[in-house]
Amino acid sequence: MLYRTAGQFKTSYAADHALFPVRQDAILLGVVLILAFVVFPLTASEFAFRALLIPVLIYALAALGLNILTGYAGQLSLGTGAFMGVGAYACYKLITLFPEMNIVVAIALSGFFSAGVGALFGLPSLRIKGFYLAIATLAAQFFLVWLFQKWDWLYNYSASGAIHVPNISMFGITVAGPRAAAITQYYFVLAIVCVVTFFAINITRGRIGRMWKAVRDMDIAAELVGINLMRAKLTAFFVSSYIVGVSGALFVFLWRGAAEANLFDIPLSFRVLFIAIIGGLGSILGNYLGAILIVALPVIISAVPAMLGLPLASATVEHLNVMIIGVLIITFLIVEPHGLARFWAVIREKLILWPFPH
Amino acid sequence: MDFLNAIFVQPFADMAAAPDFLLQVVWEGLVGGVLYALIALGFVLIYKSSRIFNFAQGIMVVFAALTLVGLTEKGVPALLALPLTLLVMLVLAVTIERAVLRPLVNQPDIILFMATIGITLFLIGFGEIIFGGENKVMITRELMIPTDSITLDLFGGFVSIEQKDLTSVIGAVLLVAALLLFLNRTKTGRAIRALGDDHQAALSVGISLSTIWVVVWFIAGVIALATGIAWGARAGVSFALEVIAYKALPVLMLGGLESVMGAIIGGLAIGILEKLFEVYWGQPLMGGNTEAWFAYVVALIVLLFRPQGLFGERIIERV
Amino acid sequence: MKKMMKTAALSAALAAGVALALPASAQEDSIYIPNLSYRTGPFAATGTPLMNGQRDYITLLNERDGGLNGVELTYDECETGYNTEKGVECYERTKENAVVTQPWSTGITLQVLPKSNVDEIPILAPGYGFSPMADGKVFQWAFNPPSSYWDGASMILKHISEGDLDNLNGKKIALLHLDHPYGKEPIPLLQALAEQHGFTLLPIPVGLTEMQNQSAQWLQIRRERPDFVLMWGWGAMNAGAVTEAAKTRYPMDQFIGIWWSGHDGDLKLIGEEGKGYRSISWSVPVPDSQLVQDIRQYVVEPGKSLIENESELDSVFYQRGLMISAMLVEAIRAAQEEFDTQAPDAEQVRWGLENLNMDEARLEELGATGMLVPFKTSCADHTGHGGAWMLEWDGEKFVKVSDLITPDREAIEPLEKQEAEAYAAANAPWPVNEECEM
Amino acid sequence: MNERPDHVMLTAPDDGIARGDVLLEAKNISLAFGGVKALTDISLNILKGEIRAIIGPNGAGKTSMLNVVNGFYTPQHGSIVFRGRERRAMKPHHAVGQGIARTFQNVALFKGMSTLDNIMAGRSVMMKRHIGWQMLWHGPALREEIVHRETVEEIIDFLEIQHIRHTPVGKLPYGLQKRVELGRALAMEPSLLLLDEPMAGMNLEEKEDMSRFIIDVNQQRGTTIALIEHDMGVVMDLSDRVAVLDYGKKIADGTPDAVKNDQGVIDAYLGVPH
Amino acid sequence: MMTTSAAVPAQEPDNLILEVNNIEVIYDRVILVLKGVSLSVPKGGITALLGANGAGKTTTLKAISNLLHAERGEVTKGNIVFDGAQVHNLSPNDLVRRGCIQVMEGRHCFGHLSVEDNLLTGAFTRRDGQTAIREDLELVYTYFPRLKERRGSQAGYTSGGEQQMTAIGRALMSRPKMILLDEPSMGLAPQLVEEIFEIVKQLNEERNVSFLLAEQNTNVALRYAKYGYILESGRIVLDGEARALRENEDVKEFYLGIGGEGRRSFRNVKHYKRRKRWLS
Repeated sequence: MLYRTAGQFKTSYAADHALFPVRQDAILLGVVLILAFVVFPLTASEFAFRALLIPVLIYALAALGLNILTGYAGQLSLGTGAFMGVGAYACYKLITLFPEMNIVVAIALSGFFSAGVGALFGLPSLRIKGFYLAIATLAAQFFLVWLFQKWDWLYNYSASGAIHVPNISMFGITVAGPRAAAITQYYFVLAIVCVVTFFAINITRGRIGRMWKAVRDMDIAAELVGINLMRAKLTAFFVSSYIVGVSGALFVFLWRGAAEANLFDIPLSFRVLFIAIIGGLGSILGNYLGAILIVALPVIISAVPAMLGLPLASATVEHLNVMIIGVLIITFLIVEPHGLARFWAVIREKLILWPFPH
Repeated sequence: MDFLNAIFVQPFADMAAAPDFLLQVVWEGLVGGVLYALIALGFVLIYKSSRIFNFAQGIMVVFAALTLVGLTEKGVPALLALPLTLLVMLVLAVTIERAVLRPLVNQPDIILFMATIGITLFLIGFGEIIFGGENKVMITRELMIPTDSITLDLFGGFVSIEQKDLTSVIGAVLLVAALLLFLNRTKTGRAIRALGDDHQAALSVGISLSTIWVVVWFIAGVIALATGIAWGARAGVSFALEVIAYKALPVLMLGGLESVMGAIIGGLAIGILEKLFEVYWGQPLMGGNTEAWFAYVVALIVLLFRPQGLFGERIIERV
Repeated sequence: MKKMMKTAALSAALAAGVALALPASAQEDSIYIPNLSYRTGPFAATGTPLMNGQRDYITLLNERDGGLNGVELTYDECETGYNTEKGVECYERTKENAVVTQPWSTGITLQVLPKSNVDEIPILAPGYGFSPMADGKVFQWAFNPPSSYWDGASMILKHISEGDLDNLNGKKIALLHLDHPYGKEPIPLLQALAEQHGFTLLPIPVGLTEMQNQSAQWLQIRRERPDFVLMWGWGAMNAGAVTEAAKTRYPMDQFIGIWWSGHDGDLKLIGEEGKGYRSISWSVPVPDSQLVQDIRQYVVEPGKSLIENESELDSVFYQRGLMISAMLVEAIRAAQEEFDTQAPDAEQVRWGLENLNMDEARLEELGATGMLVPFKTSCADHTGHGGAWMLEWDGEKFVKVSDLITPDREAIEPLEKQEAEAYAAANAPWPVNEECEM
Repeated sequence: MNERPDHVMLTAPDDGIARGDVLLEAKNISLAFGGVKALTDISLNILKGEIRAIIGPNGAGKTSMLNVVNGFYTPQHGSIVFRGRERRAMKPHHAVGQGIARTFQNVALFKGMSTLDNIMAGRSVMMKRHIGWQMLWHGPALREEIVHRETVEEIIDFLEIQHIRHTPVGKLPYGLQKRVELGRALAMEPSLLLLDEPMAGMNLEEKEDMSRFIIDVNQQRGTTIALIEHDMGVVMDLSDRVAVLDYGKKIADGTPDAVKNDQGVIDAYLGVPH
Repeated sequence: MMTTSAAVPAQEPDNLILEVNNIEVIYDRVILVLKGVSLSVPKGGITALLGANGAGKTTTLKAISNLLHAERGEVTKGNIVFDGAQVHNLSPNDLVRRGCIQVMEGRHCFGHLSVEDNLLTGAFTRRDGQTAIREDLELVYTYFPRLKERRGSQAGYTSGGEQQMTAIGRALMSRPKMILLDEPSMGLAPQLVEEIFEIVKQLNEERNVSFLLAEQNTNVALRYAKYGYILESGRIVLDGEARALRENEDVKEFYLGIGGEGRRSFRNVKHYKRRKRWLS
C-alpha cells in the first residue's frame, strides 16, 4: 500500500507527460536527492568521496552515455573508454590553451569533440551490425588510445605523456586540481550529472528517444515507418559520445587529477559496459544502480577481509575480487538479464500491490 | 612530395634493397598470423555452434598454458602434464556448459557475450590464485620442441627462422587439418556444422546441444592450449598473453564470424600485413606501435565495402 | 503513511551515510606503512619479489627487534596490479594514517605527486618516478633515492662510452622502452645528451599490449642496427625483449637495461643465450650478508615469508626490496631520534627522508654491506644520487662487473631544475621551499 | 458507445488524384536474389480509393511485391509510378514521406516500446522539434508531443486499444499486436496503405473487426489499400480487385468473381475440390 | 463452432502413439498461445492439424517435440504422452531417441551441408553402427530417388521440393515411429505437393510411421489424413474424421474456399464487437 497508484488520475496529456506520473516516484526521487545533496556530504569521509561517491557518479554518467547508444539505439559499442579519453584530452587542451575559460564551459565544449569523433566512428554502423559493429568500435578504441600516446601536442609535449589537471577555480573556489576539496568536487560532479540526466530523460522519452528505440527494436520496420536510419544512428552516436565525453572530462578533471593514454584503454570500456548491462540496458536509473554495484562493490569487498580480521594477502583479496565480480556478472545475467533496473521495476510492482499478493 | 615519397616509394625501395629483411618480416608476420588464425578459429567454432561471441578465448589460452606449466612446476612430468591439462580443459568446458551456457540458453547475444567476459574475469582471478601471476617459462624442451634457430643465407643477408616457430606453424597446420577432418568426417563434426547452419533444425533432428557445446568448448580449449604453447615458447607464459585475443577480433571481422577458412586466411593476411605496415610505414612515419590498431582499421575498411566480411555470404534482409 | 515512508527512507539514508564514513585502520601504538603493491597482472612477475623483499624486511624488524625502537611497524599492502586507477584508489584508502606512500609505479607517482602538498604525506619512490623530484625545493614531499632515471641514463651512457660521452659521437643508440610514463621518463635527458654529444637517439616504444610480441620492434632494431640498445622495460616486456634479442642475434654486450630490467626471473627464461646482457643497478644481491641470514632465520624459517622457494632470497629484486624497506625504516628511525617520539607522523618522516644518510658504516650496521650504493639526501636533494653498479648476466645469475658509477650531475641538474620549475608553474599555486640550501 | 466516433478520421492527404484514377502503377517489375527469381515481369496498378488484394500461395512473391512498392527492395527491372512520378529506387523513409505506409506479415512492432510509443513512432516523420527543445521537454517540444498525442489517442480510440496504451507490445497477444501495427500505419496518415496478411492468426470475430477497420479506413478517409491475405472469404468480400501471383508471376488480375472462377487460379492456388 | 467429436468412436488409449492433453503454451512468460489443446494420434495414423497462419499449429508441434524451449516458450499446463510415456519434460534429443521427430516448417535444411550430410545428421541419436545407417540411407534414396542424384550438392542450392524431401528423409534417418510434419506444402507447386504427400502415405503404409501434419492447405491435407483437428486462436474448434470435415459447411467455407451458402459477408459487418477478447 506504500506504493499505491490508485486514485492518481491524469486529467491532461501534459500531466500524463510529467516526469513522474506516479507521486511516490517523485517522493522517492526527492529522498534520493536529499541523500545525495545533504546527507552524504555531511557524513562521508574523504575516502568515501574519492573512492565511492565521485566515481560512482562519473561512471554512472559514462554508462548513461553508453546506454543511450546501446540500450536505446541498440548499437553495441566497445569504445567508450576511448571516447571518454577524447573528452578528457579535449578539455585539457581547452583549459591549457584558454586558461581563462570557465571549467563548466570547457567541459561542455569538450563533449562536442567527443561527439564528433563518436559520430565519425559511428559511420560504419550504417552498414555494419551486431558484433561486427562492436569490433568496429574497438577500432576506435585502439586507434584513439594510440593517438593519445603518439600525438604529443595533445599532452602539451610533457615528457611522461601524461596530462595533469592544474588548479582551477570558479567563483573563488578551487574546483579542480590537487588543491580542490573532495566535497567541492563532489557537488560539482553531482550538479553536472543531475543536469545531464535530466536532459537524457527528456530526450529518451520524446521523439528522438522513440526513434532510437524503434531502430533498436527493429531497424527495418523503423525505416519503413519513415525513420531515417542514418540520422537516428548518427544522432545516437553523437548524443551518446557527447555524454561519454563529458564524463571523460569529469573523470580526469574532477576525480583523477591526471591521466595517461592507457587509462582510457579497453578495461575502462568494459567497465562502463558492465555498468550499463548490469544496471539494465534501456534504463536511466539502471546506470546508477550498475555503477553502485560495479564501482562500489570492489571497494567494499576489499575492505571485508580486513574488517573480519582475516589474514588474507592484499593480492589474494584482489584475485578473489576479480573472481567474485566475474561470478556476480554471470549470476546477475542468469537471474535477471535485464539488469538491476528491471529488478527495481519488479519490486516496485510488488510494492504497488503490497500487502496483497496479486 | 617528400611525404608522398615516404609513403609510396621509399618503403618499396627499402623492400627491394634488402630482400632478406623483407623475407624475415614476412616470416615474423606469418608466425604471428598463424597464432591469430588459431585463436580466431576457437572463436569461430564456438560462434558457429552456439552463437556465442566467446570473449574468454584469450584467457583460455593463458589458462591452458599456465596449467601446463604450473603442473610441471609442481613436479608432474611434462608428458603427463599435457594430457592432464587437456583434462582440465575438458572439465572447464563441462563446467562452463553447466554453469553458464545452460542457464543462459536463448538469451540475447549481448548477454551471452557479457557472460563470457564474466568467465574471463573469473578465470583471471582463479588462475592467479592457483598459479600466481609471474611470468613463467614454457616447458619447450620437455615437450621436445626444438629451440635452435636456422639461419638461411639469402640475398647477401640472412633470414633467421626459429625452430620453435617452425614447429608451431607445422603444429598449427596439423591441428587445422585434424580439425577439418573431424568436422567433415565424423558424426559429431557434422552435427557441429549442422548446428552452425540452422540451430532450430539441428535441435529438431535430435542433436544434443549440451553434448555439442561441451565438445566445441573443449576443442576451443585444445586450440587454446596449442596457441598457448606456441606463443608461450616465444615470450613466456603470463597473463599478458591475454591481449593477443584482441588481435583475433579483426581477423573475425575480416573472415566472418562463421567461416573456418575465413579465420585461417584472415589470420595469416592480418599477421603479415600488420608486420609489413609496421616495419615499412608505421615505424618510419608514425612513431611505431601501429600494430595496436592496424588490423582493426583494415577490417573496418573491408567491412565498409563488404559488410558480410571477406568470406561471409551476402545478407538478404526480409520483413 | 506517507510520512512513515519518508522517515523510513531518511533513516535508511542516514545509515547509508554513516556506512560511507568507513572506519580507518588506525592504531595508536604502531607505525602504519602502506605499500601500493602489485602481485597480480602482467607486471606481477617483477612486482612480487620486490614486495616480498619489502615485506620481509619489516617482518624481520618486528620479529627480531620487536619493531623499531619498540614500536611495531604495520606493513600493509594494497593491490594495484600496476593499474594507475587502482593505485589512486589505494592511495586514498591508505593515506589516512600513513606516514609514507609508496606508489610503486611512475604512473601512480605522477598521479599522487600533485596531491602531496595538500595531503602532506611523503612519497617514497626509490629509483622510479619523475626524475626532477630530485629537486627538494620544488617537490618537498617526494623522494626518489638513491638514483633517478636520468641518473641511470647518464650512468649507462657513461659506462658504454668508457667515461667520455663524446666517444658516442656518430653512434646510434636505441631506447627500447615501455610506452608508459615510466618508459618515457629518460627521453628528455637522452635527447639533450644526444644533441650535446652527437649521437642519434632512436626511441622504440613497446605498447602495453605488445610486451610479449616485440618482433616488430626487433625487426626495427635489426634494420637500424643501433650500436647500443638501452632498455626501459618492465614486467613481461623484459623477458620478451631479451628473448627477441637473442633471436635477432643482437650482441648481448651492447644491450643494457635500467635497474628494473635486471630481474633474474626474466633472464632465466633464456639462460645461456642471455649471457653478456647488462643491467645497471643501485643494489646488488649479497647472498650471505648478515641481513639475509637474519631474514632466513627470523622470517623464512618460521614460515612468515611469502617467497615460494629460497633461491628467491638471492635474486636482485628481492634484495632490492629489502633495501627499499631499509631506506624507509632508516628515515623513520631518523625521525624518531630527531623528534624524540616513538611514532613520528608523516611530516616528521618527511624530515627523516630528507636527512637520510645511508653511508657504508650504516649499511654495515644493518648487515647489508655492499647491498646498496651509499647515499645521503638533503632538503634540496631528495635523491642522493648515490650512483650504481653494472650487473651482468652470466648465464645463471647477475654478477657485479663494475666499480661504482656516478651520474654526470652537471649535465642533468639544469634540466632537472627547468623541468621542476615548469611543473610548479603548470600546477600553480605550488609552494616552493626557498629555505633549502644546496 | 456502439457507434464509432466520427471525428476520428484523419483524412488522407490530398494528392491531387481523383478517386478511381491510377494512384500507383508497377511496370514490368523483376526482382531476383542472387539468381533466385522472386518476381518476374509483374505489372499491376492500384487505383485511388480502392481496396486491392494480392493473393497467391506461400512463396509466390506477394511480400516481395509490397517490398518493391514501398522501396525496401530495388527491382532489377521495371519501375514504379506513384502519384505520377516514376522511380526505380527510393529509400523506405522517402516512401513514407510520400504517403505509403504498411504493416508486416510477421508483426514488425517495436517490441520494447509501449503501444502508445509504437503508434507515436508512426508520427516520427511529422515531428520536427530538434534536440535542444527535446532536452528541455517544456515548451515547443511538449506542445508538439501533445498535439500528436491527441491524434494518436484518436487512433487508439478507433482501434479500441485504450486499455493497452502503456503495455509493452511484446507482451500483447498476436491479434492485438496486429491491431497496434495497423494503428502505427494509420498514424502515418498514408494515402496508400499496404497490409501484409492483416488477418493472420485471427478467429472469425477478430477477422470481422479487422474487416470493419479496413473498410472504415478506406471509406471514411479515402485511403487506398493494398492487402495480402490468405483468407479467401475476406479477400473476396473486401477487395475491389484481386491480383494473383504464383511463382513470382502474375497469373490473374480482376474482380473477385472473375478471379474465383479462373481455372489457372483454381489449379495453382485455390485447389481443385475432389 | 460446433464440435463433432462426440460423433466419433472413442479411440482406445493403447492404440494411441501420441496423446496431447489440454496443454497451454506461453511464450516469453506472457503471451498465451495455446489455450488448452487436446489431440491424439493413433498408431499408424495420419492426423492433420489445420488452421490459419498464426493459429498455433506450429506451436502445438513444437510443444510436442519440445523445440519450444529454444524459442522461450513453455508448456504451462497439461501433459503430453508419447508411446506410453510422459514426454513434456524431455529434451528434443531424448524425444528423437524415443522415435518422435519433427520436420519443421520451411524445411530448415542445413544449407552448407551436402544433401547426404543433411541426411546423415538425422542419424545423430542412433547408436546402431555405420552399416545400419548406410542401409537406411539407401532406403531413403529409394523413397526419394531425386535425392540420390543430388546427394553431393549443397542443400542450400537445391530446389524447394528437394529440400522438403531432404528434410523428410533426414527425419527418416532417425528411424522414427512418428513424424511431426509442419507445412510440407509451403511454397511448393501443386504437383510437388501431391508427390510429397504420396510419399508420406507410402511411408505411413509401408514403414508404419505415424504422422501428425500441420497444414494450411486444408484441401490436400484432408485427402491424405484420416483424422483432422481445426485450430483457431490457440483452441481446437473442430475435429473429426477427415471425410466428415471435408463435408462440413464451415470448413468448406473458411478453409476450403468453396463458398458456403448464407454466409454473412465481411463487408456487411456493421459494427465492432465490443468485448474484452484480450482477457480470454
